[in-house]
Amino acid sequence: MNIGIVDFLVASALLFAIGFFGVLLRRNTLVVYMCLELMLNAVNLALVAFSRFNGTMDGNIFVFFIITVAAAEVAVGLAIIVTLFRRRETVQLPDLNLLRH
Amino acid sequence: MSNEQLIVSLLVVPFLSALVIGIFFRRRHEIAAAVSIAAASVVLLGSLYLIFGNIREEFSYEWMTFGDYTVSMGFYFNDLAALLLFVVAVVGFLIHIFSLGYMKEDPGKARYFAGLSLFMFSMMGIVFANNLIMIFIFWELVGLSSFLLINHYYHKPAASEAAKKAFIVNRLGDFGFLLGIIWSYWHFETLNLFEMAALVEANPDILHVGIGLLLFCSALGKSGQIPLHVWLPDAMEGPTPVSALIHAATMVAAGIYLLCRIYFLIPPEAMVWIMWVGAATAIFGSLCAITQTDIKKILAYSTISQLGYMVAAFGLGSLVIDGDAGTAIQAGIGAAMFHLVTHGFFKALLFLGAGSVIHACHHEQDIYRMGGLWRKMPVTFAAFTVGVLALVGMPGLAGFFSKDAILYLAWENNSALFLILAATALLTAFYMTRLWLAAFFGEPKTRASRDAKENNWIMTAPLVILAIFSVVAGYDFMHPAIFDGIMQEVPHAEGADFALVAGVSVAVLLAGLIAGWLFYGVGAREDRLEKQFPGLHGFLSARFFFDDVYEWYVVNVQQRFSSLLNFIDHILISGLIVRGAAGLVGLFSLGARAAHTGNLHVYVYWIFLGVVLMWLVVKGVQ
Amino acid sequence: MNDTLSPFKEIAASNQWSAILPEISLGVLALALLVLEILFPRHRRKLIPGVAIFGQLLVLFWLLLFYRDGGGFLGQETFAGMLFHDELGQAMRVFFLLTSLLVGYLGTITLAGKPLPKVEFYHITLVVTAALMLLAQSNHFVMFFISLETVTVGFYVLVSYFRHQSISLEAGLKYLILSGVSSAILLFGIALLYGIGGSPLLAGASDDAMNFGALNAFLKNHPENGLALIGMVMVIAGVAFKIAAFPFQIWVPDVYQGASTPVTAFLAVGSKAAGFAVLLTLVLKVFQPMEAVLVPVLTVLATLTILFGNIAALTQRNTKRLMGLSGVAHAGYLLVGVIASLYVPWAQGAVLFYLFVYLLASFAVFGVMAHLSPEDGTGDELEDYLNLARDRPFLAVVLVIGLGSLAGIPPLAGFIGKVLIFIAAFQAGLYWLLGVSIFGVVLSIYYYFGWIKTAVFREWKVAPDDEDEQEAPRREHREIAPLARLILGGLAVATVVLGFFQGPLSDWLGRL
Amino acid sequence: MVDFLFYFFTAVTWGSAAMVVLSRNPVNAAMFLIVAMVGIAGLFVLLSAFFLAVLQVLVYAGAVVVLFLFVIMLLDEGEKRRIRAGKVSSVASVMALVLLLVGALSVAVSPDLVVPGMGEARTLGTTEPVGDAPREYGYHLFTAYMLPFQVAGFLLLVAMIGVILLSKRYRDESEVRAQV
Amino acid sequence: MPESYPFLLHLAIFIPMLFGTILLLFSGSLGEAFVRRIAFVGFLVPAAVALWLWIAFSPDPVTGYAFLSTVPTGLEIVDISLKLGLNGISLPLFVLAGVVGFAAGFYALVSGAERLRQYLALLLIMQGGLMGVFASVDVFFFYFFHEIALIPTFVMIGIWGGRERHYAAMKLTVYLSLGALLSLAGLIALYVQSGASSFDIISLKAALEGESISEVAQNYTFALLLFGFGILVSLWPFHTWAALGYGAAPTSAAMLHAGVLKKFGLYGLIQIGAPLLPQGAENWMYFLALLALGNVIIIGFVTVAQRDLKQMIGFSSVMHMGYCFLGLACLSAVGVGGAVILMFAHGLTVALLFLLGNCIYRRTETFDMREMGGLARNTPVLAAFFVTAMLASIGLPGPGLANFWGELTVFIGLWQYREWMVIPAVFGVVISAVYGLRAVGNIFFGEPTEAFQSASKGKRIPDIQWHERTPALVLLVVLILVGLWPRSLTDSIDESVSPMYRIVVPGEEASVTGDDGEFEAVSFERAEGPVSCCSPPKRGPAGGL
Repeated sequence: MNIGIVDFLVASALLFAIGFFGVLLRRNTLVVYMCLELMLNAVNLALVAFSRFNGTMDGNIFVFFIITVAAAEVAVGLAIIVTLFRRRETVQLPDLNLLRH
Repeated sequence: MSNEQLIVSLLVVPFLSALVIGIFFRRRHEIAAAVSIAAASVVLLGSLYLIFGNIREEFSYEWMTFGDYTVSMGFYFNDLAALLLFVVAVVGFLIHIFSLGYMKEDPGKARYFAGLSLFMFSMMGIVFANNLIMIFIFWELVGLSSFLLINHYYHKPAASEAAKKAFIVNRLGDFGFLLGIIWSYWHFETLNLFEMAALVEANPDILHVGIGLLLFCSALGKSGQIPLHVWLPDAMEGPTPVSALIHAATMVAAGIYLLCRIYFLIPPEAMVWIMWVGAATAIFGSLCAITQTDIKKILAYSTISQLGYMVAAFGLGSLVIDGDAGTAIQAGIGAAMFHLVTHGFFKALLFLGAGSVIHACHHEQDIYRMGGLWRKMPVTFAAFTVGVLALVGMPGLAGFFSKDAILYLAWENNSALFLILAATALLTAFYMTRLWLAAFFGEPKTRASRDAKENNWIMTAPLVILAIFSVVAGYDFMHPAIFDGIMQEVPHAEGADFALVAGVSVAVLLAGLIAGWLFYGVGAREDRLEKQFPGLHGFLSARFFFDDVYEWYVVNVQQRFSSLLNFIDHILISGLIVRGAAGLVGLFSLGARAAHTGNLHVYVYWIFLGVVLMWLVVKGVQ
Repeated sequence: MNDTLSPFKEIAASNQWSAILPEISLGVLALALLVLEILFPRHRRKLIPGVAIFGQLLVLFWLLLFYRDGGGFLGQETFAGMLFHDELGQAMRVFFLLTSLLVGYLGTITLAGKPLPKVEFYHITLVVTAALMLLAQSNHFVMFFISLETVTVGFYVLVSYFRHQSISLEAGLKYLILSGVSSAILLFGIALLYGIGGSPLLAGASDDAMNFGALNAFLKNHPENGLALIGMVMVIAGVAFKIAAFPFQIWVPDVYQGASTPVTAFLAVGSKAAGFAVLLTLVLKVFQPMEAVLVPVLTVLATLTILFGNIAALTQRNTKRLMGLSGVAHAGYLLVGVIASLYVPWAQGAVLFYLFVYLLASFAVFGVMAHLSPEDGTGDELEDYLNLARDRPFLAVVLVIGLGSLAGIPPLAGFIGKVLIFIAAFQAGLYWLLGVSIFGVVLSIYYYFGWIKTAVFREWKVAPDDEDEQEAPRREHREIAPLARLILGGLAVATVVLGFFQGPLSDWLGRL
Repeated sequence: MVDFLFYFFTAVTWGSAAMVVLSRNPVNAAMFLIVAMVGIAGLFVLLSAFFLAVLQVLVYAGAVVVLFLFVIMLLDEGEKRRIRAGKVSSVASVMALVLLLVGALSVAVSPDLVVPGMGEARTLGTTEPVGDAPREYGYHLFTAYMLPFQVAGFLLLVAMIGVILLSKRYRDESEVRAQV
Repeated sequence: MPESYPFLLHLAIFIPMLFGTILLLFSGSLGEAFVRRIAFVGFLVPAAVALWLWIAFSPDPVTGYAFLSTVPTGLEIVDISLKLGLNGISLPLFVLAGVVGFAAGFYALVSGAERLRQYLALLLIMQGGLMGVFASVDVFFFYFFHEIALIPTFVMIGIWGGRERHYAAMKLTVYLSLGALLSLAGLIALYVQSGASSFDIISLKAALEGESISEVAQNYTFALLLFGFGILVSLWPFHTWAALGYGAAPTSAAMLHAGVLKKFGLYGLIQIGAPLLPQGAENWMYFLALLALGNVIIIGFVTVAQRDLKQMIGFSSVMHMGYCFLGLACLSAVGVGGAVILMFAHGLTVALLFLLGNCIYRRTETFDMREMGGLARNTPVLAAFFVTAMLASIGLPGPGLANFWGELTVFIGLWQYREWMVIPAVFGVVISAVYGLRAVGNIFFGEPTEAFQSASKGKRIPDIQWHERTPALVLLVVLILVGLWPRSLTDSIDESVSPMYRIVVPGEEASVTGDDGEFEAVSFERAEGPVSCCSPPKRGPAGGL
């Protein structure tokens, strides 16, 4: 029972870092998007932890909202990706270079 | 009409005349001439009334004020002014009349007369002005009228060039003049001649050599002293009456007048410089005159030489060791002004005579293409002869008296100068003989000179009148008490001195005449000097390379310098710096554009690094 | 049970719905559109955009005439501190309504004749607008986040709305991922702030740490707290993404270019203004105690934003990207105003004024663009503006006025906006930023006038020695609808009039 | 026990998160994502946020990731077209990761940043969990968070309409296609 | 009706703007004759108002301004309001703007430019802005109107311009915007630091009389104003936009810009910069004077090298701005007064030169002076006009007396400031004579060149025509009027300048009184009545010679 806020914060921060790393590294749009979800989850973790240790509910409620929003975003995002795939036959980010300079 | 009003109207009438002609009578040549001559007559009559009515005035109107600095339109009419006014009014009137004949056929007659009126206006301004700024204004205005009149035959490139040269060289002189005026203003707190004189009188130490020399620059330019004389011979491109009026009798003499008017501002040290410049100009002018073949150019160089005489005379005033300085300067002024008056008459006469000849010979100006004219144009010949004799200083004629006064002054003060002036006198006699013999004697060498015939009375009458003046102007009765302010100062040699000076004078005169007669002979067809002493002739006809130096300066220095600056302006400032800076920013811009690679990952890096950057700033601040 | 509930009842009592009547009416209107689409027979559906626009107009007039005092809630918190109503919020409500009206209008032009659903466009626009209004008034991070995300999700859809075009979808995807990253960063920042601000171990900590007021009170006690600093940086970074401040501006050109003109305009004006409204609130009401680090951070951002935006725009040939990059530069000037508002109270008013004139000018330009490039993805290059003044003088005049105002040329309103910002900056002692801004404005003159030059110059007279200039063929003449003339003309006139006479807007300046 | 569970869930989460990033096959990545989500749910449980833990599993693992899987299957890009990160890009992202880790750890570990005593004084053992009955959420959502809740409803509506808009095929789609 | 004078000021500003806007908006539906008529009225009103106010000018002794009026515009929060009025410094420039505007407008009316309506509309807007610049007492509006006037220039150059017009327009605009913005920063600095929190010059002055700005701040602020305004006035080396821009600009625009708008910067420095920041001005003036000498000498020589008539006029205008700067550098009533007169005179002259230059171009179809020659034979009156204008420009105290007054006064002031500077400054007069006369000679005198003869194809080249003559005469008449009677302007200038700038009594600087004071005791007693003749100084104060 000695786990404190710092430990959760480390867990969350590292998760955030891994997620960001994934966004930077991966070329597949879908995987990149998954990594984004990882980052959001890291935030959720931090919020829940803070909520617990601060003794207020707001963090938890916020997480509730974030999950809602994330779900909505994923839906829209995947719709865009699917539509784009229908047109371009690819989901690889480097292929998406019509817009530049 | 009060005297003040009269003086102002003498100034305004010619101006109105010029204006009216310019606006209304550009194509009505006869009316234009009439208007201009009417103005000249008004000036003549008014002037005579002023001069002989013994009216002397000083008054001024405020023109412009800034703080303590005021410019006024001031008039100051004294004996000195009266003397010059006399010359200007009389010669001016006569030349107006002469022009009527000379310019009869000219298509630009109206323009010509407008120019004459403008000139009369400007000259009146110089005569009357009571402060240096007003003098300067009219100084530039005579320059302008001179420019316009020289440029009368504007379609001739030479005339156009000459006018330009005259104006610019005069501006060079005025550059010094203006500096002198500005300096004087801060030095004396005023530019009013009257007040400055009082200041100098109260405290003679306040004089400054620099101011004196800068003010002398005015005369340097207008009176064609070395090294700014180059414009005067070229100015002969203008109509001959103009040469007579402006470039012989009045405007060029105005430099002398100005010196005399501001003599109290010029300290003795400056006088010495002035004297030597004058002497150098005198001998230089006469040397150059020897090789010229253009009748007007000979006269022009002669004018330069005579102006040098006057300037030297003015400068000589400084050298009287014994006796107080004031008187000495007065003597110089007296001598210079005296010569100015006599020279004004006989040089105007000579030019008009030359004009008469040129007119008769259908604008032939080369003396070796004339000849035998004495028979065909007796009146002109007679008058011209009087002029020549007056110029060379034949005893009994006007030139003799005035030249003697100067020679005497030189004799008294500086023997070296005396020698130079005497030599000048000899050369004068020499080249005038050459001109006289070549133009009027021998056989006519061209068809034009063969067909020449005497001009009508409109042109000969002024000649005769001027000839009379050239004879009598040296005598005392011509100078009643009203001119005493000047004429009393003219040095008169007495006794042994008189004998000596007069003797030398006559001797050099005779020597010159005889040498000329013998050397050139009667009715020469070509220049003997050129044939026998080509080296000497070449040297003299190069006119001491002054023109070449100027030419070289303009082409090789000024033009190249401005081209260089233009290049720098375009390439360095406009090109390298301004366009370069724009180009540099453009490069950055291309770089910034290239940063938008279209690759999403790169964009995520941007965001990531953005946060890092912000955090670094936070850390940096803490 | 009653005891447990009584505080909740109290809180629930603060849910004053009448305080957000404008937002509610927009939301209802949005829903009504969907209902109407079902109810209306096919041939009547064309009327729906009209209904949307007309409804918004009604709301706007009602807002201006009867709701000027915010329903009496000005200066109050409602919804348990979720919202705070002030003059800024009131002004932003009007601002967003105007934006949405104009976007809706541009939408009618762009959507005309395209086989795309129309009602949904208005529906989303309306919801986004309502969310923008709430965003500008939010006083709590949860409210802030939710309205922000509503806006963002709405924009995902709007940007990729023209799904028959690859670039539209590509833009949508890019916006989606980058916005997601920035949202995650923002959220993490909020989490940290919540964690530290609500920590019971620290003095001044609050039960309601996500409330702006409470957080501010906490930060006053701990302005140097490291965790709070990180949180602040991450939150500001998230907002900087919305306002497109350097280096978070990188998405702007691509997304602007890919999106269709009305959406681009919405992004450029609405989203950016919302970001600034939020930034003002955050800077002044939340992070103000951290001034010592906040100002340098914002100064660096503003400097780089101005420089980068202007420099990158210099050689840009695509008008949408140009507008995007120049919008970046404008964000920089606005940032200067935001920083100044820390020291000079009325600088908020200056920022607001600037936003309004930016709205007018931007929509003037985007309006012209919408008329010129109904086929999206084409007609957006500078070359497409050649001879505009000859062929369509009306559009050219509007364009010139809009661009001139953006460039800050008197007598157009943009100039007044810039001057007010500059004066505020000087009063605040931001000399460096002032210098950078001036440099930026000079650069901006180049590309704005370059555009004007392209549209206006190449015509009429052909110098005989310039043989390369030949008269281009006239573009086909397309009638501009009277309504379009009215709206574009109105924008131009307003831009000019506001340059001379700022009375109506300076009202707000005084009140802020 | 709790400590062990914490370490376990953390390890699971990190590990599967790392596999999400590193696994080549998107399907594998999605599967690992589910594991990561469940790990996080476990951590939620440790934090006594049972409702959220359930939500996490239901929404994320149950809905979101499944959606991902659907899409991956739908697109079936498979091995056809797979661009791997280039050398430069890999190095850069690894460097970024290092930076991120340093940052993350410095956030969490540095005594400067964390209030002294925070770690020791308040642990799972010493603090009371806040109320986590679903009813608590209800109270909050319908009182203080009423407005965000409503807005979230609109958000979902917009998202729904957006998805329909983007995915629906129109009759004249082919015509539109031809235009580009 | 003195009460209505402020109204006249508004009329002078807004009538042209209004008419211009009308022409711009309804250009399609207005008849040509009506357009001309309305434009004529638009140009006439400011000129008439300017002349009327010139006559009626009598400033309030406290503020130094006449015809003051204030209209609020809604920016009370920073205390900006449309405050109009004229003082002795702005009056000449207001008159200048009216006169040159009328001439330029008249010429444009009959110039036969394509798209005449738009051209006139832009000119009218520019004209309104110009009137506003010099009538503004509020610093903000002073700047505001300047920009209003500047932008039409850009468009006019771009559309109706000559060679290189696109580049010239862009360069001019970017460069001038840079200058304008720098000066705007300076004005804002002045506003903030003065403590008056007002843009009203009168309040600024009042505030600074009580407590002036610290010297360091003055230095920075003045530097901003100096370089900002300096760019606008083509101070060397920030001049490169000028000749290029004027070379490309259509005639009327060049007339208005070079003649009037360019004076904005100098006016700003004279009216606002130097009086309100005396210390800063003092510290910067030496540097300014050196740059101004660069204008005079370097640009003087560059002008000599020009072959293109329009470029030459443009460069000569740059050069003459150097004199105005030199006058300002003195910071004395004399120097500044001279600068104001010179601005006035130069404005008229350069407008005249551009006008006549275009008349020449229409006859020769070239601006290259090497290809011209002998034009005077066909066009004597044009030649007379051009010679007059050129001579006025080079400071001849002849027909264009007004320029001379300015230059002379500047020189007088300059001597007191730095004696050595007078030498190069006066030398500039010689340089200007060189290029001026060379141009006159090349164009009008000598034989017609072959190129020219072939260009005219034996046609008779018409002399200056009424529509060219009228504007030229308008300009010339005012120029000569002021030249002959400078007090018509200098009295009011003096009235404004003297309280703002120090008045140097000559004796203070001259070495005369340095040694002993007794010299001052000398009093000049003028003899009453006719001065006795012929006496050297010792015989009486009349000084015989």
